Amino acid sequence: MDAPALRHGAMFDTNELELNMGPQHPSTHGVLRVVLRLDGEKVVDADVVIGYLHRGIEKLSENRNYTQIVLLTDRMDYVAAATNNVGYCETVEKLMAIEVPRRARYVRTIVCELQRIASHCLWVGTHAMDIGAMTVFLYAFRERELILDLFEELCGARLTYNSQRIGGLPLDIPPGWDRKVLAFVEVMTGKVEEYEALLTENRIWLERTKGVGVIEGPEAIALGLSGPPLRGSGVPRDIRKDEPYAAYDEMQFEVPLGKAGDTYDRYVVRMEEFRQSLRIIRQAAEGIPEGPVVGKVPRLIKPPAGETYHAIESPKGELGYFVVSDGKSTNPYRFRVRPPSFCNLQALRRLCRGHLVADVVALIGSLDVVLGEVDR
Amino acid sequence: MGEAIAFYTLAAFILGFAVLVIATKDTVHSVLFLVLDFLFVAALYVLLEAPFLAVIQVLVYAGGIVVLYLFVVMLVNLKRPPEAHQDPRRRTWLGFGLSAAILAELAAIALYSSAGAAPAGPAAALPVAGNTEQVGWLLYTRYLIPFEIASMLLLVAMIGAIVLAKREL
Amino acid sequence: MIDTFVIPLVKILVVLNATLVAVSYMVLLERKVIAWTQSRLGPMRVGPYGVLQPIADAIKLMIKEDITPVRADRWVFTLAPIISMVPALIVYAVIPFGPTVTIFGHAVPLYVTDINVGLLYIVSVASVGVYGIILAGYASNSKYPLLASLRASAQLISYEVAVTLTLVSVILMAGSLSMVSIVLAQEQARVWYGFVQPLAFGIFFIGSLAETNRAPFDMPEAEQELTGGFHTEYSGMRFALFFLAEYANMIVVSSVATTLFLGGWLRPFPNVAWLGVLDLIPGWIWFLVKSFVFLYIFIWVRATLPRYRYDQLMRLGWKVLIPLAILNLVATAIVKVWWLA
Amino acid sequence: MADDPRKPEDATPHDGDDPGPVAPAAPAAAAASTPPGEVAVPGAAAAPASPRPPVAPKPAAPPPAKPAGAVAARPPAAPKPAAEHPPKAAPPSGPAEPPPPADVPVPAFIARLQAAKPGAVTLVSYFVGDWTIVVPVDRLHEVAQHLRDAPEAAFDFCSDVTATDWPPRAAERFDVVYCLYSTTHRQRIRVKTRAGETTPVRSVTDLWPAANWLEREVFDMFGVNFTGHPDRRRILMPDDWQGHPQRKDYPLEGPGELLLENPQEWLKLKQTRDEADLE
Repeated sequence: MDAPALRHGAMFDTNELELNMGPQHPSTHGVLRVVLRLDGEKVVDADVVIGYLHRGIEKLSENRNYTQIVLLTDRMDYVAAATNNVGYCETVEKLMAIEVPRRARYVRTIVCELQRIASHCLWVGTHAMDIGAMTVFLYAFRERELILDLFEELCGARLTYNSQRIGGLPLDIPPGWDRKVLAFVEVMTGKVEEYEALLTENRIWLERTKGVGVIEGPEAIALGLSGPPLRGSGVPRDIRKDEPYAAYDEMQFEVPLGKAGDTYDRYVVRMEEFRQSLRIIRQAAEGIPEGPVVGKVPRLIKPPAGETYHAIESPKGELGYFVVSDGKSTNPYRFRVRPPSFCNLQALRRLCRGHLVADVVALIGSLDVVLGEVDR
Repeated sequence: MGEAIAFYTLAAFILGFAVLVIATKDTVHSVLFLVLDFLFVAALYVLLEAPFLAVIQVLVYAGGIVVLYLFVVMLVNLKRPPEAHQDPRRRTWLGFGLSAAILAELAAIALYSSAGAAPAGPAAALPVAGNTEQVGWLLYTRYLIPFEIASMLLLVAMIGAIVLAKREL
Repeated sequence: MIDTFVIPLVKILVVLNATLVAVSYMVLLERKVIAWTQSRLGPMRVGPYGVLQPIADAIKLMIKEDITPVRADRWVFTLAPIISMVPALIVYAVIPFGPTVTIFGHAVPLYVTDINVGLLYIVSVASVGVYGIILAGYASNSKYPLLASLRASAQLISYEVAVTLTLVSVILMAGSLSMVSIVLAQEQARVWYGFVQPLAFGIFFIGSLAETNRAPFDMPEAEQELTGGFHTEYSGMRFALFFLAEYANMIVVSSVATTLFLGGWLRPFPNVAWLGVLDLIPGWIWFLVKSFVFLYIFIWVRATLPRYRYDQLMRLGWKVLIPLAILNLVATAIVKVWWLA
Repeated sequence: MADDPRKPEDATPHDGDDPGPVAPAAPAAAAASTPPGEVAVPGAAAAPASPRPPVAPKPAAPPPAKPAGAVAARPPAAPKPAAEHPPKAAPPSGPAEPPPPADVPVPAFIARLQAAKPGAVTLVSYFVGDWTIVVPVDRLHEVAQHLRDAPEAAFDFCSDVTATDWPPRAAERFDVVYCLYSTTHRQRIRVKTRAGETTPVRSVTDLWPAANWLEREVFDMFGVNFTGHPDRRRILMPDDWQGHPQRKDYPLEGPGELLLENPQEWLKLKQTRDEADLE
């Protein structure tokens, strides 16, 4: 990592500048550090350095019992905590073969999709802010606030929800909550148009995002991209469709796809996901069945010996949990998270090359990483 | 009287800064002194009641060209290690010889101009009044050909610079 | 004595102080307007509706610790904010805020001076202002400011060309470089030049956004990319000087735009006789209102648009604005020589 | 919430034998001290759920060349299903890898793999819907390539690479797990291999660039010795970190916690360490 030695004799000896972007930088979304090697403003190479937020959640989880881990999962992707909860609980349910009641599955679907919208709100705000459009940020946060209010009513917290239990929900939904969710859907539908009015057709936005960080479908797959970045490259892969969980098999929705695989397509895909999520929420909230919210769960959660990998579609991509139980203890023997942000961030180096410094922040934004999840 | 004081003060500053331009070690400081030098030259023009020239001096030289100098200085790595100053190819005597020649030339010019007749009066017969108009008139009538040649030269230099700088065309 | 010394001195004092106050309230205006755009309130705590916020800001900036990085070029580092502030202030000398008025029996023109190369003076002084930014970036001895100052110098030089070319079109129309004469020429022509030179006006507007480093061309200080750009390492009063210089430049640009394209202190539609009632409002109020509108658009643009990328900005300048400005200039010259003569 | 707060810390079998903040420089020795028995205990009941003969019944698998012997050679682990009573007794020596039940057909791509690479699959396991194959470490890359390129497998997406540490299996304590997914056939498989601390595991980064960071993490957390990796640095932990935190014998308390709770003790420890450094 040392600076290139001075080359004598070259008349125009332009320096290859090494620029440390982060870990304190307004656009690296937390504590990401990107060591850029620049030729002028052109990025020659980018070394992505992570680990500044590493809290050892996996190790920690191996020393907590299964119920306590729900709370740790909140702390990974803290802008989509409920999705993490759902993914984890479903993994343990799969391991223990617990049947989750339909009502709980419906609520989980609503929660996941609300969380997707909240996460995308934060993404569209910060992504636009990185590219310099600051108004969208506040608009998006205004709507995210509504979602946080809904969550607060559901589980009493606004950021780290701890909203799921193995086997179902901790509590039934508050009376009238589903109607509030439907009211929110109405509000949000118009607001998505508002964001799009500010960005989608904006000439500057198009110039800043079109053709930036192009990644073709096969390469995106090989690089392990998932979620909107993968779909932006035109790969029809959505775990909600392919391996349905919660109540997604009963929902009607489409999987938006991009064509070119550039920053703009990733943007368009997420904007369309807003609408699809609203559609799912409407169906789920209108169709919440009556019944219990917790399945038959033993008092002591002690899964049989075995291991399983279960993935769900988090707002960022494939969020997988790999849990190994030794059948003897109430703690998982091994708890592993496959964090979508981590795997998506890996592509940053490939995406950055040949682009300008200004594009690096756009690309970080288009990957939508949350460092809490990258580092765990 | 006041004019003379002003002139000599300005001249002293101009010369002082000119010396500093070549005397400072830091390239950026050197360029900065060059800017100051240009600004004082502009003040000299003001003293000569040629505000147009003064403004153009600031705009083109201080504002434009030296910015490009700075650009180059900051982009190109000039911070060579000290031993680079001991350049074996340095021809000290050649430098002295050239300096002496230029000094002699300057002295000759000074002698000639002081000894010769007073220069012809300013172009009094210009059909336009006003500083700007006079400059324009002279440029496009009497000095048209030098002006055009100068602009051609600049164009050639520009194209040459682009060709040199651009790695792939 | 009074006419040669006292009145100019008073005028200089008034203009300087008014500028400084205007600049600090410009900051408040910007914060408020952007807040309203974003459905927020903006500063509300200091004074009713936050009207005393600029004063609080000034105090805060003055009593903040003034840090000079250890490895900075100390002299240049201190000089840079001054270099950027002074040109921004001395430009006001030639801006005609209103026609000649009579105060206590003295005929007082509402401008500090009227020199016959006024417009060129503004352009040349503004071009010196670039040094503040370049040197700040260089002297900080830090990578982000260096990148920013390279961006800044390239950007300012390129856009100066386009802007100056549009000014030349106006000079051709007015036949003078003096700011006052340009306003008077518009009065004589009974039309604002903004209407006869819409293209020049447009190019001037875009170019002036770039020259003042305002969004969407605020690359030299792009917070999200270069963490504040050339003033990353500055704090306290020296940072405040940069800040003030930026806003002072905005006011200069809008004053120039008002003078050149919006008829200066003239009322709207000077060619429509029955709107003569509007003449009851003094000229300087018209001037301020027009400048304010221009400034408001500056802020509005900032709240709305994303940021250009550096190479796109250069492309826009060199491949679109400058050719258009040259075309406009040639067309103006042709019309002036063959049509009107 | 309050499911069982009674015994949250009961079964952390390893924290007894780790003396505080000593960096786990030589965990092999520590691990070797408590081997409850190698995996090859053929008589033990296989899976806790369904004891059945170790030779997995071949349901409708097309190729007859299924190496039944290989499957039989390594019966599913978990040799002590009756481990409820003494939870502290012994750390588990391996994961439960139940063979597929009779009514679940082995997917075609596994059968085809077994046919194409005889002996490369030592175990096929099926548990709660997940298929797992175990391959010897030296054939891992070959199998991975087959799985990626064979048309009926087409596992073009490497979901995850991770590992599990089973200290009692001294020679091959790590299960390195590759979670693969096929975007064309929408199927998943887990490929597992067993590696010791120094066993070279050939990196699959050339097959799936996605594995780059994932393998780095496994290296960082477990110290698995990946070879052929283009950029084998630590990823989450600082570059100069000692030890591999996800190993089971990694101390749960380090100087950090000790410093907070008992500064005196920490100081003493630090001094002894510094002295050790001096020597």
